[in-house]
Amino acid sequence: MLLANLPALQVVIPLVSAPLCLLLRNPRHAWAWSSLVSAAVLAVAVMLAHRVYTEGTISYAIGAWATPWGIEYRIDMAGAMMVLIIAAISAVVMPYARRSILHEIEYKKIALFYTCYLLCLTGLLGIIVTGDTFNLFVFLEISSLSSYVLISLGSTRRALTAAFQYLVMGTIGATFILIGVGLLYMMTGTLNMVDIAERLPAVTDTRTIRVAFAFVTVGVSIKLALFPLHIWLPNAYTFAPSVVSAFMAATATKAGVYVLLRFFFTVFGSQFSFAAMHVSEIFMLLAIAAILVASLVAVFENNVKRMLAYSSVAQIGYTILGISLASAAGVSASMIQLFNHAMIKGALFLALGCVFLRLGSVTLKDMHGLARHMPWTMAAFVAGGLSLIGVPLTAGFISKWYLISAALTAGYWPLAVLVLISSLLALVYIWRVVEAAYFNVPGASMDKIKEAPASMLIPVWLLIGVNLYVGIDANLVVSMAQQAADALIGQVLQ
Amino acid sequence: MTAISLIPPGLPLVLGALLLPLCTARLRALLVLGLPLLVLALVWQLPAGAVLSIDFLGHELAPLSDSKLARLFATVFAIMAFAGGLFGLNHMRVAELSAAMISAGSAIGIAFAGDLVTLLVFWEALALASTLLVWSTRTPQSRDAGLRYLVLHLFGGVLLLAGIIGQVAATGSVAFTAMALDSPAQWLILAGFLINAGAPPLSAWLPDAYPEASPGGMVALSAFTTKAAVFVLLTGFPGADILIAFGLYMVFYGIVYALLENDMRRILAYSIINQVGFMIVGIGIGTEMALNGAAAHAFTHIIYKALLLMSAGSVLYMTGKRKCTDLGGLFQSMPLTAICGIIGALAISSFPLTSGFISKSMISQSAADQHLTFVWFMLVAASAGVFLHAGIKFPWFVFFQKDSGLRPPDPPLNMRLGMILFAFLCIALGAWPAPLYNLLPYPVDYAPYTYAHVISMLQLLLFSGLAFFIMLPYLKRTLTITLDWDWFYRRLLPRAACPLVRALDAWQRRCSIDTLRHISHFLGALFLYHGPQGVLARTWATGSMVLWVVILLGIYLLAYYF
Amino acid sequence: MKPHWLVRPGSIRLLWIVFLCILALTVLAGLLVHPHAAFGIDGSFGFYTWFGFASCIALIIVAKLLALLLKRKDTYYDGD
Amino acid sequence: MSPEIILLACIALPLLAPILISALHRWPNPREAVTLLTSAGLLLLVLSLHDAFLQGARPAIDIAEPLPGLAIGFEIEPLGMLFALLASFLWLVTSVYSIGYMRSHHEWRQTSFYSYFAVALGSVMGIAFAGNLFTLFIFYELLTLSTYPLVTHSGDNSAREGGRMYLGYLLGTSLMLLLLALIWTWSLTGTLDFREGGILAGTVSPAMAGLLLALYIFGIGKAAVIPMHLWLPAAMVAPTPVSALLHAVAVVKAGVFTVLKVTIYIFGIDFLSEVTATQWLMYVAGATILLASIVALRQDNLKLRLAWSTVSQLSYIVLCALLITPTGIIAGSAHMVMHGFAKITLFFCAGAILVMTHKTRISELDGIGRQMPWTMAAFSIAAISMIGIPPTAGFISKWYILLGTIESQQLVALGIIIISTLLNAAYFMPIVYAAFFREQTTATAHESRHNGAEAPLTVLLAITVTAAGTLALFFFPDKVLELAMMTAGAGR
Repeated sequence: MLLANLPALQVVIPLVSAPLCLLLRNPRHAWAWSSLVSAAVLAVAVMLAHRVYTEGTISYAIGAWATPWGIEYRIDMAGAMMVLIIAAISAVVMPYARRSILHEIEYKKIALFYTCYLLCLTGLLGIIVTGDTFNLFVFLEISSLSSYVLISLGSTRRALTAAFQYLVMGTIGATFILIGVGLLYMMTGTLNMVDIAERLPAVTDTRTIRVAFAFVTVGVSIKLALFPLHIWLPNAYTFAPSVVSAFMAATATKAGVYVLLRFFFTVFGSQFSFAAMHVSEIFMLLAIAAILVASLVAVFENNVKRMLAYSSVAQIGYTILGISLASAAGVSASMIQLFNHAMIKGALFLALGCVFLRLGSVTLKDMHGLARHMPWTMAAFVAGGLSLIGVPLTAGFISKWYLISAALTAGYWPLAVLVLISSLLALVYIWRVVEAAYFNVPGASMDKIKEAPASMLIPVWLLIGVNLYVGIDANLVVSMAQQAADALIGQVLQ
Repeated sequence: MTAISLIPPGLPLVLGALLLPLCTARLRALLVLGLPLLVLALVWQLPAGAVLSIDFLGHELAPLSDSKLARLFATVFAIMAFAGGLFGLNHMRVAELSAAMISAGSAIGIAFAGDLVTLLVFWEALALASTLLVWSTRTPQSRDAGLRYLVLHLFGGVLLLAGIIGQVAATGSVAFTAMALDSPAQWLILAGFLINAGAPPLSAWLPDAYPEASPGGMVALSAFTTKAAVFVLLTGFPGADILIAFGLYMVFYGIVYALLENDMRRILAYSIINQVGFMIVGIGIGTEMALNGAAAHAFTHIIYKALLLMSAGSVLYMTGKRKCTDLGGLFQSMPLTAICGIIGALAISSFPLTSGFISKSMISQSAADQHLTFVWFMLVAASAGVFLHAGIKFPWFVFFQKDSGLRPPDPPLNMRLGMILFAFLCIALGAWPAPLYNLLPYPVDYAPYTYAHVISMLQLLLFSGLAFFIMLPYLKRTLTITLDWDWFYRRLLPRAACPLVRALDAWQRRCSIDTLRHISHFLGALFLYHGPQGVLARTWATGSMVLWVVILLGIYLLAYYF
Repeated sequence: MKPHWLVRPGSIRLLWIVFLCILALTVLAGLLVHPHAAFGIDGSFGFYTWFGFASCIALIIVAKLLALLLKRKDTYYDGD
Repeated sequence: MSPEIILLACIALPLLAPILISALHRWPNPREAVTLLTSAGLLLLVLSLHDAFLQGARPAIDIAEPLPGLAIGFEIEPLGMLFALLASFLWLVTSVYSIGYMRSHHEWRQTSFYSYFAVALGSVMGIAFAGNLFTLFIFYELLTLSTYPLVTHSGDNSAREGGRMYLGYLLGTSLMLLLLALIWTWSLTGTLDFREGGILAGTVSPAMAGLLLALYIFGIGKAAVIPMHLWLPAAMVAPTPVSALLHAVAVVKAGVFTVLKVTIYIFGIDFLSEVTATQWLMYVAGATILLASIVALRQDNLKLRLAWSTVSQLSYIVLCALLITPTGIIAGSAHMVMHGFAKITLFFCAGAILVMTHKTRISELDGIGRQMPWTMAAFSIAAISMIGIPPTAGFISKWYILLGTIESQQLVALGIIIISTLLNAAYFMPIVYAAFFREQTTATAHESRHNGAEAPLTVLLAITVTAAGTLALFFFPDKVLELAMMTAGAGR
């Protein structure tokens, strides 16, 4: 019974438990409760992934209504992998959150924070598991609305404007998606993805479908912060509480990418998306611009958090680049990149959260000589940074390896060079932090700085550990990603 | 007995030389004088045809390979080491004495080298030791000349090495035997040999470097490098026609440049090239008599040229002056030096009863025997020219001509003894040629003292003398030098390379740590757009973001039409 | 102090006379030689006398001509 | 112990030593003892491995497989054996030298110095024994990272600038070009294993193979082929032992070692002989030889002159590799060793001079041979070896280099070697001259009296060993050549 309802549980558990946090009021209790929920969500996700891994795609009808009328939850390998990423990051972030949130957020609002956090988690998971376009829109809105709140809880006033800007952009994006979904419904009479896909070929050549495609693509592009629609992201990440930055960087944009993949491959089909709509070319250009511009901005950025935010924009570029290759190798490279980047950015933002906790600032010049006082934190940052650069024996190397070999196989060797150039840029911006923290003389105010508490360090190192492990043995991730890519592309071929 | 007999004779000199700096003055004198005699003994106790072989890089080397020619050269090198040591004992620095001994040892090593690798090893050692000899005066001029000397000889050495390797690659054998000049590798070997012989166009190193050495240093230098080259040419390229051309050029080059020269020891340096030219012509002719002549002439030349240089060195040592324009009239206070110098001058001019007479005439005789008309006439003319530039010019300008007013005494005892020894040898070899003739590689069927030969030689030389005195006004010394092929690498190449080197300098400076700064200029441009205040990093107004959304939507919609 | 015997003008004149006599003697001695010439001309009377003299003059002239072209002050290379 | 265990121990020992070294932070003598013991232990391990190797053992072991077909594994082949022998022997010598140098120079942060040094050597062992290109690449990067703190040891601005240059060039080239080449190779062949005869034959056209080869040659920045050479002079801000072992031997030899490995085991000689691009790359190497020599000629800073000379000498090896003949491989392999001994001696001497007199410029070295005869005698021997004059090690490799160029009829290469010999002499011999034949100026004479005479004993000991090695390798080159010839055999 439990096993059969796993897809539903995945979403229902956090959804139901979210209001409870608000009732608990006491931050400590709220935290304990959310941690428990996160753990449970992870457990469900692991079981779910295991089932998909062994049995293949799961289709689940909510309330046992049959598909055309009811809502279908559909989880294939790609979905399972995403669920796993989101749940894992959430479970890792939670132990960390207690100290960090206590430090960064007004005492009164902490319970509210955990509520929104769980809602956001719900939304993200829902986006992944659902097989219904309108349902997808709903979950997207849940996650978005809760994340506006989460960001606005940031400790400075600028968090509010950042959240507001994100809200405007997010709403436009959501609206676009809704318009697209609506148009699709108009033409096909169904909201279920698989059904739409089945009925679409009959009406492919209509202008409506094309407009629907354009709206959906642009809408999702805003959500996943594809250049040049990324402008909301740096501010949102910079001014959000550390935990939120880490969680969102690791999950929210990934969910966006997943939505994109769903629409491109499952709904519209790759034939239409890539051949008729020239999405490949446009995406490739945008990805290149994202990678170069964002990396360069990151190079010059003095606020490390903001630097990481821009780096995220560049990394999203990698993911999109993989998709734009429109090949199984490319898509699986993107999936690997999704996973690895979640681990990398999660770890880096968390490490930075430790710095913020002790230092109250994350600008380069305040971090001079920091490594002597916070050796573990900075070591984690360096390890994560190396992974971001793509140094061998780290997860980042694996994703870069696959991305480049996908580009080479597809015959786009300039893309391979581009990826390498941008890892060089990553080297530069990471190295600026390293130089500041390791090779500069600390100021006098530094003397009182202590190492971050273990409750925060352990999650950081857990993620770093995953990074290093994947660097040494990537077989599981790679095979999952390849299956995921097969699942996405395979559906089209049916 | 075999154990002793198979010691390569050059080795004690080389090893002894390395010990020299650690010795007291007395022991040092003993080594300097005793070791050459030991070497002489070692040479002559070798069982005939002895060969010592060792393995190297998979090749069978023969660092000791006995032959008549080897013994001849080893003998004269050892004698030279002894007399040179004696002459230099009072004024040569310790390192200089060591270097001289290493030169001698290396030259002897070359003489006994049965394979090309051993040859090369000693060849390079000789070049290095000679460089040290040049440097030992520690003047800026000797530094530069020594450096040029070294670079040129390393050039010769690496040509030789390349040739040897080519030869080995082609034949699989490292043996040093006569070669037929039928492969590029052998040409390279020949080129390497000829550079050391002072052949054109790279001959200027000799008058450039040798006169910068100390008095004793130049005596040592004059003996080994060029004569080792003569030895290897004798062994490797007997009868190679091209050598005749090289030799003739050297013969006249030496005369003409010596005539124009003002520095007394540079005059003698040019005359080394001139004399080696005779030997090389002999090697080029290649008959048994010619080869005998070349070998014998090398033997006698080492002795009389050393004598001449000892005489000139004594003058330099006592007066500190080296230019003919500063010298003159020294016969009055340095009679012994003058007499020894004149004996050397007569010997180099092949006057009857001197050593030059019995050796050089073999070469011209063989040219006559082979009916090489042009060669013969040239050699005879050159013989006259030798008397002109070395036989008369050197003693005349140093010891006679005008009175410079200098009245130094004869040099110290050891230097006088050195000169006396070699003066004696010059006369002795000239008067009794038989012992030398017995040492020559081929049986000698030649009688130098025929009436006709003596008379014709006297006629030739004395009328040359007449010409000298008649033309004396035209031979007045001036403070000049004469440009040589070395102009190309001393003046043209540096001047031509200057822009290149300057460009390289600039390039390297630009590329060094400043690069970072240059890159940062580029980054500055990037910074304008990407820096925290740049348009790409600024927080945009919400309106402009929305504008982008619209633009992108438009693009997607347009994309469908293309 | 008296100049050395060799540098007195009188003795120099004497030396020249002796030298010229010797030259004459060597030329005359050539009459007693039975030439076995290798090339013909070298067997002719007084061949070595004129040939030696002429080659020396020629060499000096060649040297002088060359000097016109190649002679430089002996400080020529000092700047290098 | 089985050879596999020894093999792993060779890599693990120096990588783990820093733990003990850091623990003994407060006790310099035991700390240095650890360094000495580790280096001696490593040498013993490598020697025993060498014995086993010569008896036919070919230990191979994979420790992880991050990606299917892409393993981290180790394996012994002759060239790696040779490199490991060279590096481990010279590490021992350098350790002895460092102790004298660091103490008499009163260097700071000695603990971290010895720690990073050990890690660097561990990486070198990893490179030497790497079983595939991927493993090699990992240790190659690790070597860069572990030597960065050594380069910036002094911590001042010039050190930091030099360090940035160092890191920028080495990481930049390896991440941009080498990695690209690696992935390209992998996508062509599905493997990065080192195989006798290469793996690329038949998978790519000769024209593309030429491009790939260029990526490798320029991507291996440690081989310092123009224009990827500037990090090497920049790295001279490091303390002398670092310049000596790492920037004359370990790091740069890791570069040319990789070049050799790639040509032999990735491309394979037979396949490469169809690739015309080797000609052009060879000319680039030749240009590097000449240009770097000319630049060296103009350097007044002794270490910089040595660094530029290293740039030039490295390209000898690259050129040898590009001759694509067995003899060329023998020449390149042998030159790795021969040049290593001579160049480390030169750097040791430069360091000894610095310690005793605080002089870094050649123009200040007048008469230094009188004060430090032993040091400068060693310097002269090494200089002679650099020129390639017998009886020194340099002659042996020069023999094979010339043999290689002549056999393959590469006349341009031959000419380059010949000219470079002269340039070598022109930039080394004036130093010898100044040391022995010039008089000390009064100012320096006063200073030297102030500083005592010869270098400290440990420093002299190290100098003597390497100089003696330079001579000994001329007379007994057999061990080196045996491995070099085995390598050449593997290339077929």
